[in-house]
Amino acid sequence: MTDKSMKFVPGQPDMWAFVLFETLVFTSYFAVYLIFRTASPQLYLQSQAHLSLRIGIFNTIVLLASSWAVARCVQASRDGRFASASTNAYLATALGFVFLGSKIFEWAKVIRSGFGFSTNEFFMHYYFLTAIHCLHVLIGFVALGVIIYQLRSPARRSQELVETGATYWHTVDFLWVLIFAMLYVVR
Amino acid sequence: MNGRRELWFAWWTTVVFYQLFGVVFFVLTRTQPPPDPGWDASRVAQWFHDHHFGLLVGFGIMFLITGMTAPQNALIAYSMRRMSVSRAFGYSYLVLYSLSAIPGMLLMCIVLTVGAMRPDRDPELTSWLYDFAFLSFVGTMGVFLIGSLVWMLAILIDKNGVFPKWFGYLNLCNALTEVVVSPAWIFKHGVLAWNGLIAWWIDMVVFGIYTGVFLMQLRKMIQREDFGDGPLPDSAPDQESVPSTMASSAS
Amino acid sequence: MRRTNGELILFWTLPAAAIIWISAFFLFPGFIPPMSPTMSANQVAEFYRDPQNLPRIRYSMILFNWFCVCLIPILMLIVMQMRRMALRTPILAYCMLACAAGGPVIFLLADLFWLLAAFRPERAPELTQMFNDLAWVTFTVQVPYLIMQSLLIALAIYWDRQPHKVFKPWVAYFNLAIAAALAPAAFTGLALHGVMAWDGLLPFWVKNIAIGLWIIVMGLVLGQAIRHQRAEEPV
Amino acid sequence: MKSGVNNRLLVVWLVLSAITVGYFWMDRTVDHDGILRPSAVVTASAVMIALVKVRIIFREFMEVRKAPALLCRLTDAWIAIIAVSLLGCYFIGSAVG
Repeated sequence: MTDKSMKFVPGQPDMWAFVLFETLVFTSYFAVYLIFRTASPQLYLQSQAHLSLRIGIFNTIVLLASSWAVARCVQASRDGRFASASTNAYLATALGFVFLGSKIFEWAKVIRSGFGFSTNEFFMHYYFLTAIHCLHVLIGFVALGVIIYQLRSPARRSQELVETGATYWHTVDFLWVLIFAMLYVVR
Repeated sequence: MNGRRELWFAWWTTVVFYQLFGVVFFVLTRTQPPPDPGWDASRVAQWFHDHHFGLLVGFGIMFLITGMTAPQNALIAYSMRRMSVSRAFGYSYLVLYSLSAIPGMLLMCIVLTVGAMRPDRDPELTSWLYDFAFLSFVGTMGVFLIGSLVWMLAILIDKNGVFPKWFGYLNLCNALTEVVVSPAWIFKHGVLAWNGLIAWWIDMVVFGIYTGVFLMQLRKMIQREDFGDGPLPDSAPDQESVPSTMASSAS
Repeated sequence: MRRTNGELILFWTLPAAAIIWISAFFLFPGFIPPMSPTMSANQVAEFYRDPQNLPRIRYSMILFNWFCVCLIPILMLIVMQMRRMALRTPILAYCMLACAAGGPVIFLLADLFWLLAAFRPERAPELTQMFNDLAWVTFTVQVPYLIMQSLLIALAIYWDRQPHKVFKPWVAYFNLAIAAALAPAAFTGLALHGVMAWDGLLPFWVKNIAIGLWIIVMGLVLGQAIRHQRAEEPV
Repeated sequence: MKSGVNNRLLVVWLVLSAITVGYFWMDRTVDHDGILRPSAVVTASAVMIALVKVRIIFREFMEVRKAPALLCRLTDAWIAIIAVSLLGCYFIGSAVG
């Protein structure tokens, strides 16, 4: 393998600019959340107790698996194994939908327990962060769609676009890792 | 024949407009950063009282100059015309953003002018005008959201290299702020209210960066423009040596 | 026989629309003379409750609601003429397009406020007064796009360097003068009486006469330009 | 060789998942008798563990490992920025409140 000697930026460098910018925006959301959290720790702790850590961990692992599938897809496509790449892209999409479904299930559960968007500050942050992340997941499906579209025809198959879409999808993943820590674990 | 000066006209009008916009909204009328949505009617009436002349003079200036948004929209539409994408993109953007100025800005100017004109109005009504003004201003989202996405899509699929792709992705960041601001319709207090840390301050920083960047990018585009329809050259052509088709009847 | 492109049909809608605009203008009881901003809430409510006034308010504003956007096809014909000018880019034409959407829509908003005020005149007088204020302020400050349009036309004529200009140079100066005449109306919020009030000399008389004059003069030169275009172009 | 690469990814995913499950244990250690209490240690570790996971995702999944030094440094700098802002906000907020 020549990977060791050849240095390259995966995908369009432009997408990396987006990733870094969007990460900063999310960091500012988290910072605001933490500042307000420290102002009324009991309210946040008691509200947080109504979230299920199990569902959170399940969601995280599903999304990590989806990311893993995309990483496999990129490597397969680079090695010219396009069938395997496609399979992994579909797998990633399917896991993305599992995440989405479990997210909707969790929202429904929390709403049924009587906690809405405007119930209190914690749930405001909870719904805001999960919803804006969910929007990123939906946009991520477009990115995965681009990957699948690229892989389908031999005439297209731009490795750069495949990697660009993958970079976006991993961003969705690591943003969730941070959101998960913020909402479910932080004390 | 100097086509570039037509583009520079649009660019400079845009720059001057944003300067004046900043002066009017941040200095004269003090409507940015926005006052508190949680105030009761008498506090709102007090706010109108305190900013009486600032509001009337400031928005008078806005009524005079809002037309200057047209060259900005025209220039951005032109940037899409220069791309390898269908004309439909530029026209969509032109219509969306021309439309957006009325609910997204002028309505606020009109309603706050009405509020400031009669200090003796019943504070309950004044308070309704206050809500109307600020919610129409921050809560007009779809036109900007879809407009940014149209521009983003055009940049991403363009083959003429009019803008770098990262700028296309930055449009997505700007579009997302229009989603983030939507809870302003629900909350009267806290970080998601119309003056909140997230819904106003963070969004404003993103919008500020976006505006600064798109002005610079448009400037670069005008410098590189060769009035052809192929890929845009990297550096500015010395002369407009390319034969003009539109103006051939002129000389 | 030349092919019908429909521009003349659009052009001749202007006199028809103008007749409707003028009739609606005189039908509305609040224009001649213009309602004063110093009227008390009760006086405003009385004005809307008056059985003599109410139908005239409603019918005139319904007419405006139908026909105020008739200006848009005329503006589009001006855009078509701008595309014939010796300009390198379509940017000024795009600017005109952007303005064309704005102007009539602001008037449409004012129209809605008037109709709302007249819908339930039995409402509390303060509410009727507020809608009346919204209508009058919107109607008076509807100038931004009209000013920009005039300036754009002037600029386009100035840049139209060719032997047979589409519009004569005096049209540019005329448009500059109109833009200047419209400008004071933007500041009507500052005064409830005097020349700057919404029923005053500058924001009401000068502004509205300027708009009327602009429509008449631009209508005439536009007709002329279209005639020249048809004479020049091969059948 | 190829399967070697894919095995590496599998190991990465297993490590990430294992760390995630570790949160269970962390969550249990703070509460006694069902009383919830704030804990700076848990907060700091949660943030740091999340950032370790983010860095692994950057390095392995996003292939920053093979990217030019500039991108490596940028992503590391970003992780530092996130750590400083989050922990800073939490501790300054706690100290003030």
